[in-house]
Amino acid sequence: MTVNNMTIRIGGAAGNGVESSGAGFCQALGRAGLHVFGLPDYYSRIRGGHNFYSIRISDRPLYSHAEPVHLLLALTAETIPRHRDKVVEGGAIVYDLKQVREPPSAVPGVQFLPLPLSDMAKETAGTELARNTVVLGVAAGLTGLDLSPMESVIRQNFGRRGQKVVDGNLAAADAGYKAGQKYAGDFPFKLRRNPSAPPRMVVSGTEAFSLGALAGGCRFVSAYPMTPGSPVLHWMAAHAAQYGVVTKHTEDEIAAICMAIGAAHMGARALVPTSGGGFSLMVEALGLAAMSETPVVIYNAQRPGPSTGLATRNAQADLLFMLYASQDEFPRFLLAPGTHEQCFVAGWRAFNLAEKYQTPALVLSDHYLAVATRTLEMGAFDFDAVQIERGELLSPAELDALDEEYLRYRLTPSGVSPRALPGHPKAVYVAESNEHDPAGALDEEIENRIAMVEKRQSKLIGMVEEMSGPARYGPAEAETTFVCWGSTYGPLREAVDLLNAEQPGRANMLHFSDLWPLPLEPVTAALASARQRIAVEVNATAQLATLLRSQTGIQMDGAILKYDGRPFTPEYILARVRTDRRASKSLPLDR
Amino acid sequence: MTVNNMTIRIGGAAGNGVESSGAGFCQALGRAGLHVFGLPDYYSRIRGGHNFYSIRISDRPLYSHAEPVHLLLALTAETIPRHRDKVVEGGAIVYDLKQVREPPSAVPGVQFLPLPLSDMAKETAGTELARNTVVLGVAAGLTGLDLSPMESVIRQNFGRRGQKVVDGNLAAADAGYKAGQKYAGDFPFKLRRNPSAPPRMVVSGTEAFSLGALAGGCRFVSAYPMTPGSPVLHWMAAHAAQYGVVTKHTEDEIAAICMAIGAAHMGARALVPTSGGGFSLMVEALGLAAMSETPVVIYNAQRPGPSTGLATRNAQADLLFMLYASQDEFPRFLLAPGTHEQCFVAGWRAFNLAEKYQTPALVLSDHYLAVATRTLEMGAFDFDAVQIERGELLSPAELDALDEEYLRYRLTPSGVSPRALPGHPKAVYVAESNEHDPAGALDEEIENRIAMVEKRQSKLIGMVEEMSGPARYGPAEAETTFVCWGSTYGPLREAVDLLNAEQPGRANMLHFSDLWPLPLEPVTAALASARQRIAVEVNATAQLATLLRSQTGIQMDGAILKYDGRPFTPEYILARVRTDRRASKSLPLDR
Amino acid sequence: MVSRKDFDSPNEPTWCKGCGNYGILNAIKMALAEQGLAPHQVLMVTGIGCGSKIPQYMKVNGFHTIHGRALPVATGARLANHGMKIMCVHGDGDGYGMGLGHMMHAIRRNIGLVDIIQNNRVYGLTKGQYSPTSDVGMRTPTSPEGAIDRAVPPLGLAIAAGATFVARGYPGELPHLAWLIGQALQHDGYALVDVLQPCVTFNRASAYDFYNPRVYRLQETAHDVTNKTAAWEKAYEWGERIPIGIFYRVEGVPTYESQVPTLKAGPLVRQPLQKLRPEQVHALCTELI
Amino acid sequence: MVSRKDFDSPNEPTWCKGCGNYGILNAIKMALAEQGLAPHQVLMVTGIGCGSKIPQYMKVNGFHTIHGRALPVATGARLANHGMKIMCVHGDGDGYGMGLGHMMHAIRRNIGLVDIIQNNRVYGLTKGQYSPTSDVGMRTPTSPEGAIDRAVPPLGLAIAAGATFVARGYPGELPHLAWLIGQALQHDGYALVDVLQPCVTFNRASAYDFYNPRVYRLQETAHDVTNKTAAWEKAYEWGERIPIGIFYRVEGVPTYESQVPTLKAGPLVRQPLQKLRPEQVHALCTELI
Ligand SMILES: Cc1ncc(C[n+]2csc(CCOP(=O)(O)OP(=O)(O)O)c2C)c(N)n1
Ligand SMILES: Cc1ncc(C[n+]2csc(CCOP(=O)(O)OP(=O)(O)O)c2C)c(N)n1
Ligand code: SF4
Ligand code: SF4
Ligand SMILES: [Mg+2]
Ligand SMILES: [Mg+2]
Repeated sequence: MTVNNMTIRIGGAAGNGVESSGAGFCQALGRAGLHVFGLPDYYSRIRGGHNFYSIRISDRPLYSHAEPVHLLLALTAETIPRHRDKVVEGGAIVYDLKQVREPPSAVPGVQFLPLPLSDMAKETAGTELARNTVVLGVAAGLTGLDLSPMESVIRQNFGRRGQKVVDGNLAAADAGYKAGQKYAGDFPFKLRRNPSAPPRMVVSGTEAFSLGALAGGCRFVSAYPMTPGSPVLHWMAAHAAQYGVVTKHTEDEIAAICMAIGAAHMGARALVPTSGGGFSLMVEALGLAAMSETPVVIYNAQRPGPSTGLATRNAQADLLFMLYASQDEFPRFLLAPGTHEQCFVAGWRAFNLAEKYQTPALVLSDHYLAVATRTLEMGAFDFDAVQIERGELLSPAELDALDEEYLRYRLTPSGVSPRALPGHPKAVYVAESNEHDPAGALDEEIENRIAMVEKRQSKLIGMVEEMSGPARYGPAEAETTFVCWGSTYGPLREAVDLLNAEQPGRANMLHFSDLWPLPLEPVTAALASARQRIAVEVNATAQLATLLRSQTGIQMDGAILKYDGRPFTPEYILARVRTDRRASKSLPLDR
Repeated sequence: MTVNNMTIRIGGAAGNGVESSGAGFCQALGRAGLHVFGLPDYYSRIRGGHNFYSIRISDRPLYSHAEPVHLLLALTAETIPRHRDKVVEGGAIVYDLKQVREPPSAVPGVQFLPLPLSDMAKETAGTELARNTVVLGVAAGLTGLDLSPMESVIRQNFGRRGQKVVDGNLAAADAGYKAGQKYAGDFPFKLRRNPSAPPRMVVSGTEAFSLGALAGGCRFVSAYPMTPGSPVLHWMAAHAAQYGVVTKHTEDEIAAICMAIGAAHMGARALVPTSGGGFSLMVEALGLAAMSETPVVIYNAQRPGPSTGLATRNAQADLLFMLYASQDEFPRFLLAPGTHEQCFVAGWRAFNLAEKYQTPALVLSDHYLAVATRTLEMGAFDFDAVQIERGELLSPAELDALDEEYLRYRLTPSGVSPRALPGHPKAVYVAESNEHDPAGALDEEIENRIAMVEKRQSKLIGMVEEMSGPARYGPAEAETTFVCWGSTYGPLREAVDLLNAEQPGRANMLHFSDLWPLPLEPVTAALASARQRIAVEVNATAQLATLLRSQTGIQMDGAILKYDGRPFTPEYILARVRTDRRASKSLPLDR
Repeated sequence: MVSRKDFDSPNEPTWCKGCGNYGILNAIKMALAEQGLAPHQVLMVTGIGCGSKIPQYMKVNGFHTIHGRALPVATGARLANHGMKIMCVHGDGDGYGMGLGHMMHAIRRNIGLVDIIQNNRVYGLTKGQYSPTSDVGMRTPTSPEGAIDRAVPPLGLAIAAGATFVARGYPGELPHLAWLIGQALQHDGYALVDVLQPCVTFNRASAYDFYNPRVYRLQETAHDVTNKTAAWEKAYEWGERIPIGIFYRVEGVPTYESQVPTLKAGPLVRQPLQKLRPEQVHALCTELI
Repeated sequence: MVSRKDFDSPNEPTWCKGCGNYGILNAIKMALAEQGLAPHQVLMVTGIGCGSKIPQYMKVNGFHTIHGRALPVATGARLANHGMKIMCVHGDGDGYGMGLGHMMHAIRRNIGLVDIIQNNRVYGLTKGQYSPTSDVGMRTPTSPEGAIDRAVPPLGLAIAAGATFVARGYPGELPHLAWLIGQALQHDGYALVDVLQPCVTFNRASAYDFYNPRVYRLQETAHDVTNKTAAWEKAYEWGERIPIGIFYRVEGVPTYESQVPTLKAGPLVRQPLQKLRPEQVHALCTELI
């Protein structure tokens, strides 16, 4: 018998409520004192197709989903062939008798549990739509999980729809529970509520980032919906009235970034959440922010492309694009949080960096990080550490006391010019997209141009001081050092643990979350000390590896690249390590 | 006495006709059998400011302008202080008595020739606007140049405005000529017509590229005007009716690239000329071209930014931006012609590359190359070498004979799928921006995604075969190897000549015009064999050096960077080489 | 003879049951067959959205492009090959939001194409955000307190911009919609067909039960399709009665493509693509002397 | 008391002698002084073009942005600080070409700002290409055979889109133009002031001698500015007689910013910017349990 260490996967079609019930079950597990890692997988379509939600459950904090499935809950026939190979020995497949007409062929060691889920739903809740509630009840019954956390979630989530709906779903869960209990004896994977555990949050990367941004004083969010960036807009819109935020769903992404620039110019901390296709439309205005020295934060939850690509899937392939986007050169920050905790910090830190250096700060997330949920302790987000640092922003009192002409683009050693917000009689100025002199007047002369390029570029000297080198996970000395960025942190961390469990000292990893400007000393030191370096990235060309080589000259010894639209799993990494010690593919990858 | 080796510079305000008269004089010199290199320098304003035009003249072909001025023609007072330091010993400054009220302070060895240019213009042509014609007449008189080529240019260029204007300008030129002759004795720089030389073309990079594109079958040009890219649109519009081209001035750059994609999809060779700011708006649709595998050519004449920057000035700072633009990854060509001859070739070659590999081909020019004019022999552009290679394009007959289902995105070893143009009953298909299967149907499955990413990326294997490594100029062995790209070719070539003239074997240069995909073998070999490598680029961060290091690991030993909005001159490079043998600046340049 | 079946595709639509796009799909097939246009004679350019997937679900040349840019892609296609029928089909977010500027410019050019807007007054594919034609007050994930942008009036704008054919259809009146699309296909110039497309999933307030009792046919009234001011005023009628049909139609305004000198010689892609002839090379080089 | 002189700048305009932008510059200064608005109380957002350089030539808070995007920048500025007067000033290429979509959306939001278009019916700064309001047939570097796009009708579109204040001025009638801008500044919501700006260098056919004999003042006729249909029809009057003045004006349509819940507490940038309070943190985290 295995307790509190399993993955439950519920699968169905778009429209079956797979995602909401998966999320609800995660909540219930969190309330039961367990740790979860929840991950939806869905098609870019409103109806049909095959969606599923995986819930990995443990007593200890989880950083990643995993491939083995212990309990598969099949709302549609298609779910079974798609996932049966992932079901472990001793595992079970629960399916809806009404959907699966022909009994599926057997899988050795796997129990099949055909149940009249649709009928049970209809009988209890009055609608077949409640099948997902029934099947989660079955899961609770099979695993022996106390039903009360689930009941509390049902009461909360269905509350808005009236007592009848609540009661129906409670009955549905109960019916499922009882059915599950019948087979519990043959099912070795159990879940035990941990009553001593504190209540835990179940948080997505979207929520973590949004919370951090709000805590950091984000007061203006303009965006055009684009998966998987839009949930940040939705979160902010839902909290806008209460927390003093203005959100604007704009006519397009160009308007989104331009409105943010306008708002930031006036003094509001402004955020633009998007995905790569939307960011593509912001490239011209990104340069405007840089030239006018307007602080603005852009959040790009990456998805696979090129172009529309795979709207609801995962990639880490916009790094070099975001690093070099827009004509000519200017300093920018590039942050790529790897964990939900880092998402929170990036949320507020990006605003401080943007304002202190009066230049855009870009945050790279991705679909995986945006939608995956993890249980976190109530104190996991350090709100006390949040600072609102506005850099060289002149207060009205300082402006009152000014006894010289205010120069918006004054030349300073740091490259940062004290900033006045429009509205003060002593600081009437023009912000400029053309090259300009310190006062903001148009100026094309050679000396001025050189001074202004050097002013802007020299911000990098301060900026790089703000950046951290890669974080190492695993032993200081290891046979192989994996090099990754952003959301690959979680699966790779688990892979490192697994490798070292087999063979101590087998692997460690360097995780880059401060991508630009790169602090060369710690980066070079970390890379140089590695014995064998393998880049692990969700793209086809090893973009971080390219960046690192361009800046340090250090080349990776190999790369494990994944470009199938899905995130890494620990198991995938292990398999690649095992089949190919050098782990590089035959494609012209480094291009 | 120096014959046929000098620079004449005419300076005035915007609106004084400096540019047209400079260009006209270049034409006249070309007709006189001389070689010229002409370069306008102007502000982003319609009136006022200080514009000038430099005409370097020689018996031998010229690749660059140069700093020393032998004859300065000042239409405004401001012209004198701006350029007096550049005037060589023995040189002369002709100025308009009416504009320059106070006699300028003397420059040792330089002759000042105050003349009543405005009055002479008024008397001869009836308008002071003809001052520029008068002053060019003076130049002819001073240098001893036969007036007849100039007269023929006047007849041609003013012809449209009627005989009266022609006669007035002829009289103005003649009056200037006679005035100049009076002082010719003291002026040691002479121009002698070469009657045996064939007539030569005076060509800008814009014209060279446009000619090449037209020769290569460009039949559709959609663009939104942006300096210095729009002259290609203007050239094409002027030739459209006669040469069967459709040009469209669109509502914005997004429409420009989208119309080109639409036209290319139907089978027209489509071009989008722009500058960096306009290209910024095309980034999303660039990905569409890649994903739908639509061949399209984008021409970016770079200018300084960021943002609006310096609209009428020069930079080479969009290399990495264009290399990585748009979300996710896909193959693209990047060509950066260095000379007018290379512009012509890039014009037709880009279409072949785009069509053969069904992917975008991007051409980087810049303001300098676009506007600088050179004399070229009538046969300088090899029209015979032009090929129209459409790659795997299925003819109607081939489609008629098709006996299987047509698959637009068929998987092939080369990554290139035989292409059918819409309109044939046997090849009805959907071009897709979403990930798709070989037939073009939406497909999100893992296996398909991997196959499609690899299909697109594997085009690079063929593409790189089409690319050449850097061209070396100068001795095989040299103390210093300069590394450059695009338009820096000309000034650097002259600098190399000058250095080797002083000290044989002092320098050579590697010029990159095929920037992507990089053929690693010749690139690495060329770089590795250099003793000391110095990047020479018109940007602040050494973008080519960054690219080369990212791909080869080879680091430059230094960089001569210029980011003042002006092109290199041979003299500037020499000065930098002399003051700083390692030639790098203290800025955080490699970022 | 072309028949509706000729347009059938093996790909099953992924739209919700009851989605108005099914009706639009059928109406388009009916209209094309009626006009005798075979699948290979038509290019259907779409943007991004639920409805923009439509070329996947019928047999026709398609170009499924990017959000908001169907019209410029279609314009380029039309200029390169005006021998083919070009149709744009896209959503209200796509066409009246991100693409509104392109639409105004396409209209003033009178470029020859049919522009069908699947106007479900919501973003379908991204799951229910309010759209440019949503009602004020509509609560969605991006307007939890109710939308405060007033709706775009597409027909009024089209007429104001100089459109030469402006119509509105409704899939609940399928033969009428097919007829409208047929009329649009016959029109020489830019033809707008705004379609009141029920989205049963994200905009239930504007689904069949909202439209059914309200729509009425303009062509069954005394409406004069050549009276621009009357058409413009009609364009704003909304509420208890919602007109469908042709609002405005004027023939004889030259299309853009008919005025491009090069295209007088026929569709661009059918003109020979060959190297410059020696005398052309000579002329071009001589210009530069 | 604010005076015109308060808006003087040391920077000399780089416009051509006779350019209509001088008049616009003066009219704006006059109107602001008249309205008692000091330079620091106004933000002038411009695009790119000859005319868009205007904040360089007067003392006022300016944001010289990018081509076609003045309105979204201004909208963001307005939402962040509706305590300041926001003006957009930009060219016809900028506002009616690249920026036309943004304009339609700004109008339907009724965002509170004055939008002045320097409509010289040509691209000035890039040297004379035809613009969205150029006459058909105009020969320019991008239309050597004559333009074939019909002109954008800006006032007609604005009224059709739901604009609450629509006017046209002419720098040849300076006090009238200043008065119009003053009226626009007093208007609560989006106010369009299209200005017939002579470009003496690239559009001589539409300079003073074209406009002077043609313009007449609407407010000296029986025109009813509250009659939308009449205003819309007037918007298309062009030729021998060209109306200037207020075409349409309606008060009482709520501005966008007046309906944003957060802004009820005053301009966003004047609301305190501080860390979340413990009870807020608690509430936010509890949501996630
Ligand atoms: C540049 C860009 N921004 C955002 C998106 C995301 N997106 C896809 S469809 C859509 C809106 C769809 O609404 P609509 O056009 O009305 O079509 P519908 O789904 O309602 O048919 C959005 C915002 C995108 N694909 N591209
Ligand atoms: C994205 C972009 N495309 C093109 C340009 C080049 N450009 C600058 S101003 C201008 C047009 C100016 O016309 P208009 O807006 O009418 O202003 P005017 O100069 O007539 O006042 C253009 C095309 C640019 N700055 N940015
Ligand atoms: S979400 Fe709406 S528009 Fe999309 S398929 Fe479903 S019903 Fe149709
Ligand atoms: S070009 Fe025209 S718009 Fe520009 S400054 Fe001159 S007259 Fe004015
Ligand atoms: Mg819609
Ligand atoms: Mg203009």
